[in-house]
Amino acid sequence: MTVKEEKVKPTEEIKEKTVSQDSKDEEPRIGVFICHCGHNIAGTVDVAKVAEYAGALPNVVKAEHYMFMCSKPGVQMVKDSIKELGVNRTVVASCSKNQHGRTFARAIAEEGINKHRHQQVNIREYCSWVHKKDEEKATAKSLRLVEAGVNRARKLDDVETRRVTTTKAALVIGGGIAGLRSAHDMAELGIPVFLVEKNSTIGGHMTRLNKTFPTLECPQCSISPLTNGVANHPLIELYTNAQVKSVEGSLGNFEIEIEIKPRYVKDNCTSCGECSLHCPVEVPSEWDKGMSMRNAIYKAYPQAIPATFVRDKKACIECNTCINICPVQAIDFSMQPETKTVKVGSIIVAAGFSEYDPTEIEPYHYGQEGYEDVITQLKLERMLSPTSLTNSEVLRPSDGKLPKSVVIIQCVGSRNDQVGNQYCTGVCCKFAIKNARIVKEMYPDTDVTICYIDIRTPGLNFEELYKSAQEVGVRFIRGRPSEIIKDPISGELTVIVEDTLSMTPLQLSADLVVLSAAMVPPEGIGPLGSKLHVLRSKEGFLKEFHIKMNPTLSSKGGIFLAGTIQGPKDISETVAHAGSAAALAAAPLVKGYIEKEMLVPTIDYELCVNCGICKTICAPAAIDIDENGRPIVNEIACKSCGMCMPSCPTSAIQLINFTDDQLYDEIIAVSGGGAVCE
Amino acid sequence: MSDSKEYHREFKTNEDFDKEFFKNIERKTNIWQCIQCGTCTASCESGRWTALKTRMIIRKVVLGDLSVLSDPDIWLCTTCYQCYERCPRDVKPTDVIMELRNYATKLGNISPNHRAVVGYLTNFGHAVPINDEIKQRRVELGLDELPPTAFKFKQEGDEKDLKKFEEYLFDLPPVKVKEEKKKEEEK
Amino acid sequence: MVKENTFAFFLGCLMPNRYPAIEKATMYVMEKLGYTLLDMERATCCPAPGVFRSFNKVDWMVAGARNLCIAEKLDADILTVCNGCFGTLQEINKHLKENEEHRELVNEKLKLLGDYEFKGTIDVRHIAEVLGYEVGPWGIEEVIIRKVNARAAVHYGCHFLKPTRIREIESSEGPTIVEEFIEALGVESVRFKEQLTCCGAGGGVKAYSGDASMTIFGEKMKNIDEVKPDFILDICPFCHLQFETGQDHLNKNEDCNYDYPVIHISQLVAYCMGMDQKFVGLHYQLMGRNYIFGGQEIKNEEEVL
Amino acid sequence: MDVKVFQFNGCNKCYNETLLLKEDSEYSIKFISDPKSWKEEKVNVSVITGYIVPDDLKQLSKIKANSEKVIAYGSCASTGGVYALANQKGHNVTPLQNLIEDSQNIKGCLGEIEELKLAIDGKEVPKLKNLCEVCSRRATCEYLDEIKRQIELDDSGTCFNDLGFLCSGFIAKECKEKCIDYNTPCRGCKPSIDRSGIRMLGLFGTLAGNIEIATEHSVKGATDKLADEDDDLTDGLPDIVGNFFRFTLPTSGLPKGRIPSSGTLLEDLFIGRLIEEVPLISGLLGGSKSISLTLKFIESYEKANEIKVSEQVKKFRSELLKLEDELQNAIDKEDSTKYKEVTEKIRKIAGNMNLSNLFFSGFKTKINDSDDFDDYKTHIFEIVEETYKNGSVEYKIDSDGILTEIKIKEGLV
Amino acid sequence: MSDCETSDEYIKERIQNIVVFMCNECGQGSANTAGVARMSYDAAIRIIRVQCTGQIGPIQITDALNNGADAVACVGCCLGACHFFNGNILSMHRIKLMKKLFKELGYSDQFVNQYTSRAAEGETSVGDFEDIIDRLTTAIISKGTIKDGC
Repeated sequence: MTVKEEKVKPTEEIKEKTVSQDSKDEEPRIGVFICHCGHNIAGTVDVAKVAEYAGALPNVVKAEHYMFMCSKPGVQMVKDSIKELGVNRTVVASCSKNQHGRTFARAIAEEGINKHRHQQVNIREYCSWVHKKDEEKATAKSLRLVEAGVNRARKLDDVETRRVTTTKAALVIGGGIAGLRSAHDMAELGIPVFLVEKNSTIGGHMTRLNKTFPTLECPQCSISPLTNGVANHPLIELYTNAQVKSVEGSLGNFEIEIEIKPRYVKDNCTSCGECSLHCPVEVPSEWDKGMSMRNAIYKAYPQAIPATFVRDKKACIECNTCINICPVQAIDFSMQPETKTVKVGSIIVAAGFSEYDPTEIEPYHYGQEGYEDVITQLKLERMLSPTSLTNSEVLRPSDGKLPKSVVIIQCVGSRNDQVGNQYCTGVCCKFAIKNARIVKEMYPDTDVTICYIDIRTPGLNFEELYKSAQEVGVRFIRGRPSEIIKDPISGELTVIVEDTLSMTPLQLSADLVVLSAAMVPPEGIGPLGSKLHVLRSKEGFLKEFHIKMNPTLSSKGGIFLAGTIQGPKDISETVAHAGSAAALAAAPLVKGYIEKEMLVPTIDYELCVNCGICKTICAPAAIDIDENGRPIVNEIACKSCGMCMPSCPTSAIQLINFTDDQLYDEIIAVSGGGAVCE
Repeated sequence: MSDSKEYHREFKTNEDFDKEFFKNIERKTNIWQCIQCGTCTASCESGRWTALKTRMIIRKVVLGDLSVLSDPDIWLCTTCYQCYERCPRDVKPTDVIMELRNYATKLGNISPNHRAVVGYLTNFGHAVPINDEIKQRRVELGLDELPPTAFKFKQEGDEKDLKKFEEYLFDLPPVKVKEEKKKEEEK
Repeated sequence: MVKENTFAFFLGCLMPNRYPAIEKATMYVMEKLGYTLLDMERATCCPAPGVFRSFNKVDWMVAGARNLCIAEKLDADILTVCNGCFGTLQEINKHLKENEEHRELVNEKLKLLGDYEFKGTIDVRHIAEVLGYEVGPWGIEEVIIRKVNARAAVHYGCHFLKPTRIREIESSEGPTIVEEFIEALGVESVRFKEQLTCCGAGGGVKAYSGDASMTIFGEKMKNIDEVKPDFILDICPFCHLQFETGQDHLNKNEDCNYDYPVIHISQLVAYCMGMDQKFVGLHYQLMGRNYIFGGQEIKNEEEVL
Repeated sequence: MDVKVFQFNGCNKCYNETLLLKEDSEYSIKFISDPKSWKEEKVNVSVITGYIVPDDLKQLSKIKANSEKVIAYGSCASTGGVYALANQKGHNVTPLQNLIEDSQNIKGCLGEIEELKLAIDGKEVPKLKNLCEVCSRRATCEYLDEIKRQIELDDSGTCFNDLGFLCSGFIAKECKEKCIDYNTPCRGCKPSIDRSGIRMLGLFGTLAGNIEIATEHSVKGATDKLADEDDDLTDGLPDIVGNFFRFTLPTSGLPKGRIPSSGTLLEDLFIGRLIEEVPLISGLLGGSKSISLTLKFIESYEKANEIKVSEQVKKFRSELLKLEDELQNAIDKEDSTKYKEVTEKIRKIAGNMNLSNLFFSGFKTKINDSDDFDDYKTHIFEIVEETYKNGSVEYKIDSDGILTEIKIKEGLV
Repeated sequence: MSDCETSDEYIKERIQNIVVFMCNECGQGSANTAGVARMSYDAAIRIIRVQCTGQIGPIQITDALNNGADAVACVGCCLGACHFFNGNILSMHRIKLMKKLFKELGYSDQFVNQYTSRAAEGETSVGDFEDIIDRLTTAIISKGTIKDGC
């Protein structure tokens, strides 16, 4: 809810001030108002009786009942009671807190009383509406509920709404499609963005692809506007070859150390390519999944952004050829790694995914000598892509021949308890079908087979894609291959699979076997996660705050997840996810401040025994241990769930307005009715 | 098609399944998790040549189709553990089949040859008893005529071990007369 | 603490009652290698995992546990030469060590069989594993006096490696333990198609349906025949039996004429350590009776002793 | 100032301890071991020891009427103490404060004599540190993966709780007995906060957040709800009452137990306890006979399970038994100095007056820094379902190691 | 139980208050939905609003029981969907221990329970409420109430 400007005090003032003492000292004067809500309540509950009962309770100076409390006159009654009788705590017994609680809270706030001194009692949804039949009992219950409300109100404390000014800048980790998207969106909102990418170029996996499903368009074409846009955006600062070193602070104000590895090539590089032409060293290119070679000084791929070349220090033999040959003297081996410290308001993690390494699944012999013709989908993509060595022909890695038969195996590393990935990656079906179709269209007389457990192509256009593949004659076999065997004499590969639908075991001879490997969390996600203090799901991806309602927020406020770091996604989902993350991350920064109700726990260090369990269980990591071992609450990060309370052995930590004795009062009133056989 | 063709009730109803029967089977939750991917059948050496379809056996267990117990195929598993090794849902089909055989045994579905083997165990303490030719060879090779196993002691008049075997272990249900008949008809 | 360099020698059924030569060879080898083999008196069938486990798992465990108890009394690890026995005993041993409930159950029943109680003090070993890992190619080099120059089709069998999670010896998809070992004996292992599949005997199939068993085996032989090895090397008497009788059976019933000698690893090692070929016992077997191990002497016995 | 010490029911450990008051000359002490026979006379301070049942009310109110100040000394009198565990079986042990108002409490088993002196002189007891602060072990308080009932004693740096071996040190004040120094987790005889047991329950429930628990579906709407079958968590904690409420059952705000009583109060308090806790509890029962009782428990268990104990252990144990007798006649003679030195000796071997150092098959910690610790070290022991008998004690444990039956001959405690 | 009759109706009639702690998210939401949909449940159900069931510990539960509640229940979000990450699971663990404790004291373990509900579906919470009452009734018949007497 928005609070009027003047009521919200700036951060500094309140810092010293914990909970307003005055509310404790003055003796409480409580106004109780019972709402008829037309017949909704009055029809079942004897409101007059309730009001009368309430009037008799200690500290209650006014007890009224009225037709519609939420109406203007009703609200006016509340306000008047404050003016005339000096009521300093109000209890309104009507509908649920979500519905009109804030109406009255705002009303008393306008009268200069802290809005948290209003106690809403719900005698409609929780009483009159559900006990229509039994008026007597309903009334009795209302009495209890109202008394509980009064008891609760008696000890209510002021809760400051604190305004925290936010740093108007954002950090995006990862320069893949998700990172780029969210970085660009935020920059467009006028927020300075620091984009950290650990490789030498941005664009991520998408630049490697050949075509994107379902429309089979060129990913390069679709992503290059974004990559260029980001690279040239005045508000985006791009750090390639960089990694996050440490993260401090919380929602609104983070301080991040970024470590930038040297490129050994200065920015004045014209990317003429002379250096790599003359470089004597050749190593397999990571970007190309080892399908081609690159030099020790190189550019990952022609369209790479930034276009500046980069030197691979490990591979380089320091023959200095490049230094001498460079027309603009851009190359400088003496460059040192630097660390930069940036202050940002929110963080977006878009670290992406890695392709699962199938060597673990031995029956498929992936990566074993003699089985060069067993490859993964990304390699196939590389073969097909226009920039590939094979100039987009599909050729057997072993002998460079055209395969007469291609077998694609699904669910490699997903839906597999043995390798510990229970989830379905969800995109394999789609890209497998896509590639199968492309291959089949390129070589009509090559037979292409997909061995699947279940084909999962939900959503618009994907089932159509499936159909189109069937049209061109891709063969679908429902069954998970048990193994790929190699004839030691002829050397040919055979895939053994049962066609479960016809219950026949098959031996498919295959020239090329393509494994649709799962998406798994990127390497190094563990350390990153712990630097950020965000929680991870058991699969290793970063855990979203709420699976349905908040899939982009991480477990820690101010840190958002974009794309596959939260779980497998295809490109369109990723982009959408990234967009929402950007919007959420931008909101507090655009606004310039966060208003947070300081509904936070306070720790009584007299009682605290420094056991540290509150830190252990605090999901948003809002409790830290200070140098002398005492827990301290980070009030901004706190989500006021109160989970720390029962865990504390000495009840030293208490959530304001939900403290043990406040709850006790309420419980007394609620439970203080007779019991069985009394 | 000739009129003489008989039609059988092909569809099944809930009455055809017994959900309770397998409720005590080991690791049943894992079995229910089977996704019917066919890895087991594809791995199955026996299944390539015989009617054994491991996947279907698991399926029947999930459905509670008791016909699986009278199904001779379950006795065609060579327990090579290939499916056990590769199952992505960790169903351990080999163990399941073994347990099914236990159930089947209780119902008396045992092949006469297997009965004979049990007889050997209780008589000789070995699934494969010794014979004179081998005794002969053993001597030639300079080994004792009889290995120092339970059988040797039995020969020496100390029968208690094997008696107890007979008494307490592997008491199989009596031979089904019906089965005997079938055998004869076959002959 | 179990005795060092001492094994309770578990004979099983097939070795003593069909292939005594393997028994002889094993004893010879282990003694030469400085191990002591103790007789397991009153031992019975392991009992066979295929048949007996199928009937009644509990009784199967009981009968197996009884054999384990005999070894526990001898206070020595069990040595088996047979995959079946290894499979049964190792699995039961491991299972009962972990699963208390079953341990109690089994111990209850064991009382009926006499004064036995499973304590779980010993381990179960397979000769191939002892040779491959404990003695090792490095160790065997020193004690052998001849090398055999031959090409062997190695058959691992199933229960030696699988289930890997229980056996914990080596991956079942591409094992090398035996290959590496026999290399030291000058024997080259030839890879053939579907090398690691079953011989078709196990799981009570041989007893249940000879034909099925033979069909599976026929395929196996076809694959082996493709690479024309000098002999077939196995590590399990039951596979041994299957290869022996199987070839014979195929020759009789199908138009093929296999004559591959079948040799158990202990027979081979025994020969290389200087055992007289007549004790190796090929002439007792159905196949390749008159196969002569080639190979040359590398040193004479005195050097070894 | 004249002080009277009243020994009510149960163990007289605290009562004996009050002998030490004699060392202070300004008190004139009287020991009344049988309050019933006491004829009324005015006193300044009366100290109540031992556990109290409602029948004692008459006597207590007499005492109250005649004395300026009433002090409940020791766990039994102040919080119900270990005897109150019998309330689980419907007995009615109550702390003094529940019967007569404005009485002062000196908690702890056994209570600390210095604190008692301060209380008598009407001085404030200085604020004490929390036990964890004086503990040699360090805690991280991560989630537990399993709850252990026994641990190897080698690791002396890690908090018991981190090892999964539950300890209530969090809610305990530092004390003289300090069981934690003898590899015995604290059971909170000296709680720093009321209803400590309940709070520990809350803490451990939270810490156990990682442990699998069984849930089922409620029929209508089919949402998850807590299943009532046992699971890893409940199996891990077979005896919550004995664990968390050992000294504070009546003050914990829990309803009185309804388990049918199966004998005398003494026997009832043992039933339902874990076998590994029994020696500790019998050690608490103090009195001059506690040592022999504890050893009887231990030895019977060792005998039945053929646990070999070393010569060294036997030696120490017999030594303890000797000391026990010496202690007894020191008390009979009301000879405080003798009492002091004997208890010192006992502490040397048994760790403290709660005999924390005694355990099955040996001792938990080094005794006066001997280097032959391995000779008399305890080790993890099996729980065997059986009936155990040793002279005057006979007890039976079930497969979870819980005492189900017990017979203790009269006159032992 | 001897002196009063023990038919379900009789007991149900006399169950007068059951304290239900409902979390601010799904618990409350579900109860509101139930109310809006005019579903009906026993008037003995008395709801206390808390931030998260993770906030309710044994202290509150015993308080309620000592002050005349016939039973206590916590209703939180579905497992894995706690809006504060894992509060409902922690609460479940604590209540599991409470149940055990009551068993040890010779009482029925149905005086405390943990449920989950879904904000969008009133049935869930109503179902929970009815389940509480049913279980409590059977518990009382077999083992008596938490109070002495009766």
